[in-house]
Amino acid sequence: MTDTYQVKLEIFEGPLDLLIFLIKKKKLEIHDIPMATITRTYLEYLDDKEQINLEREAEFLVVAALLIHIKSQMLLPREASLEDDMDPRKILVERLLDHQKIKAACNLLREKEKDQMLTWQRDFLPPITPSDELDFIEVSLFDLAEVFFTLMKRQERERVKILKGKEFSLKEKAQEIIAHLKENGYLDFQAYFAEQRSFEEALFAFFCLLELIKNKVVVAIQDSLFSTIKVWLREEFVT
Amino acid sequence: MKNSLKSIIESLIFVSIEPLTPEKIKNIMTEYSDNDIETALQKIVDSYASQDSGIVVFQSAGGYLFATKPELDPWVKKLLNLDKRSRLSPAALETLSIIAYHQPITLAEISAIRSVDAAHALKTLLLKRLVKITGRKKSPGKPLIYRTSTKFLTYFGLNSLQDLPTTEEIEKILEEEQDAE
Amino acid sequence: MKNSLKSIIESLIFVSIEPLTPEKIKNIMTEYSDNDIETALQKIVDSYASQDSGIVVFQSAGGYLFATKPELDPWVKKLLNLDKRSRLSPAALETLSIIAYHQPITLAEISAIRSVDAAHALKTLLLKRLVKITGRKKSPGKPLIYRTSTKFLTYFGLNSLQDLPTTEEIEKILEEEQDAE
Repeated sequence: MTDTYQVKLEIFEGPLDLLIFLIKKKKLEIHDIPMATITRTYLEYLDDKEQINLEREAEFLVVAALLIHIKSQMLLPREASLEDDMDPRKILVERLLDHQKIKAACNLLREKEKDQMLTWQRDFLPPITPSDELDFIEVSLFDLAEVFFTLMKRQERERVKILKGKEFSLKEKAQEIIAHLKENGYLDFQAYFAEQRSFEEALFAFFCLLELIKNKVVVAIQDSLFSTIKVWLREEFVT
Repeated sequence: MKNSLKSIIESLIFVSIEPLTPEKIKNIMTEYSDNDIETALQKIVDSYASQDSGIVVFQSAGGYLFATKPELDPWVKKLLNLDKRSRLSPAALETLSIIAYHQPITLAEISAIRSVDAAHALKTLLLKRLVKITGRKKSPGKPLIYRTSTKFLTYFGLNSLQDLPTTEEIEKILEEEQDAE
Repeated sequence: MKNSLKSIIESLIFVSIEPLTPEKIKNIMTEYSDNDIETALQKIVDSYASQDSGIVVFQSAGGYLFATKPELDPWVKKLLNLDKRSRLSPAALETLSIIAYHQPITLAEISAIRSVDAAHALKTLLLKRLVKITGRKKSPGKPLIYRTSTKFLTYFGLNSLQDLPTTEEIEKILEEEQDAE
C-alpha cells in the first residue's frame, strides 16, 4: 500500500468516488473489473472503522453489498454463458461511467464558477424614476410554497389558530339547531358538540348558538355547577 | 495591460448601491493622489456625457452614480412595466400563497392570516389575473370568495392544484437545513 | 437629438437585473427590425470590450447584462469589504450537475445516481434559487420534479443549457486523464 492509500474516506463524496479511486489505484480497466479483487479491496477499505464517516456508512455498505452480489452472481454455475447485457457488472459499469462524467462536468462547472466569481453584477436597480412597486421579484413554485410554509410556521409560533375557509352558513346552522330543539325539546350542549364533524364546525355551531341566545331565540340553562348545559327554545318560537 | 485608474473607479461606481464618494475611492486606491482621483472621476463623467451612450455618471449626495439618461425614461418605464407583469412583490407572493393553499378564501380571512390588510396585494393579483372571484360566502356580510385562476397554474407550470408542493414536502426541505446549521 | 437605438438598448440592459433578452427588447422597440436590434446589441458589446472601461456587456442565459471586468475583482472586493465569495460545496455542485444533465429529475433519482442522499444538497440549491420545482412526475407517489433555473445559467456564465459540456467533450477529458496516468 502506498501513502496515498491512507487518504481519509471523507474526501470521497460517496461510495462511487471511492470505488473509482480504488479501480484507478489498482490500474484496472473500468469496463472489465475483476470483481473478486475489487470487492476485496473495497471491503478492506471499509474494514478500517476509523476511516468511515458514520453519516455515510450506510451508502458505502450498500455499494459493498452490490459488489458482493455481483461477485456471487458471477460465481454461480450457469448452463449457458451469460449474454452481454445480462452481465451483472454492466449496471455497475454504467453507473461508474455516468458518475465519472458527472465528476468531469463538476470540474468544468467549477472552472466556470471561478471565472464568474471575478465578475460582479448588480442585484439592485440603479436609480430610476420612482415607482410604487419596484420591489418586484421573479417567483418560482418553490418561492410560493416556501413563503406559505414560513407564514404558517410564524403563525404556529404566535399560537393563532386559523380556520379554514369552509362554507358554513349561519342561517342554515341556526335552522339546524332550531329543528333539533323542536324535535327533541332541548339540546344537550356536550352531546351536540360531540356530534359535530369537525372542530371548525363545532366552533361555528357555538358562535351560532351564542347568536341565538343574544337574539333571545333560545335560552341556555345550567342546573348546577359543572353539570351539562341544556338549551331550550323560547316559548314564542316553539310553534 | 495595467488597469487604468479610470476603469477601476468605473467598476467601483458600478457596484455601489449608494453614490460612491471620492473619500471611499481614496481609501481603496491609496497609491493615487487626490488629484489623480478627481481627474479620473471628471474623465469618467465627461466620457459618458459625450458618448452616444444610454447611461451617464452623475454626481449626487457628494458621490458618483451610474444612471440611465433621463430622456430614455419612456423606454425604461416600458421595460419595467413589462417586467412587472411577470414579477410579484413579496406582499403579493405571500397573499397568493395563502389563496393557493386555503382556497376558497375571503379577503378578511387572508388579512387575518397575514396579520396585515391584504386588499392592495389582492388587487395586484386580480389585475395580473392570477386570482379570480368565484362567488360570495354564505356568511354575514356575504364577502367575496377568491380562488387561483388557470393562469396561476400556467404561471407556475402546474397541471392542477394537487401538484402544489405540500406543506410536509416543504417542511422536509427547509427543516433539514436547520438541522445542518 | 434623436436617441439612437444603441443608446436606448444600453439603458434597457442597464436597468435589467436578469439578462435582457432580444425578445424583450423587440417587445419594446417594435418599430425596429430584428436585424437592427441584433446589430445594435453587437455594437454595444464591442464598444465596451474595446474601450478602457471598467464595465462590460456580456451574454448570459440568452440575454445581455452589465458586469465589471474580471481583472478588477480585487478592487471591487476591497470596496465591498469581502475576502472571498462562497463557492458551492462539492455535494451541491455534484447534485447540480446531475440535475443539469438529467433534468427533469426527482430527488429519489438524484440520490440513486449519487449513491448518496441528495436531500440536503438539493435544499441548498433551492434556497440559492439555482434549481426550481417544476411540477410532479406522473409516477407512484407523484414526486416533485426539479430543473435548473435561469439563475443557474447566469451563475456559471452559460448562455443556455446547450453550453454545458457535451458527453463527447467529457469523454475526451476522461481519456486525457487516463493517458496522463
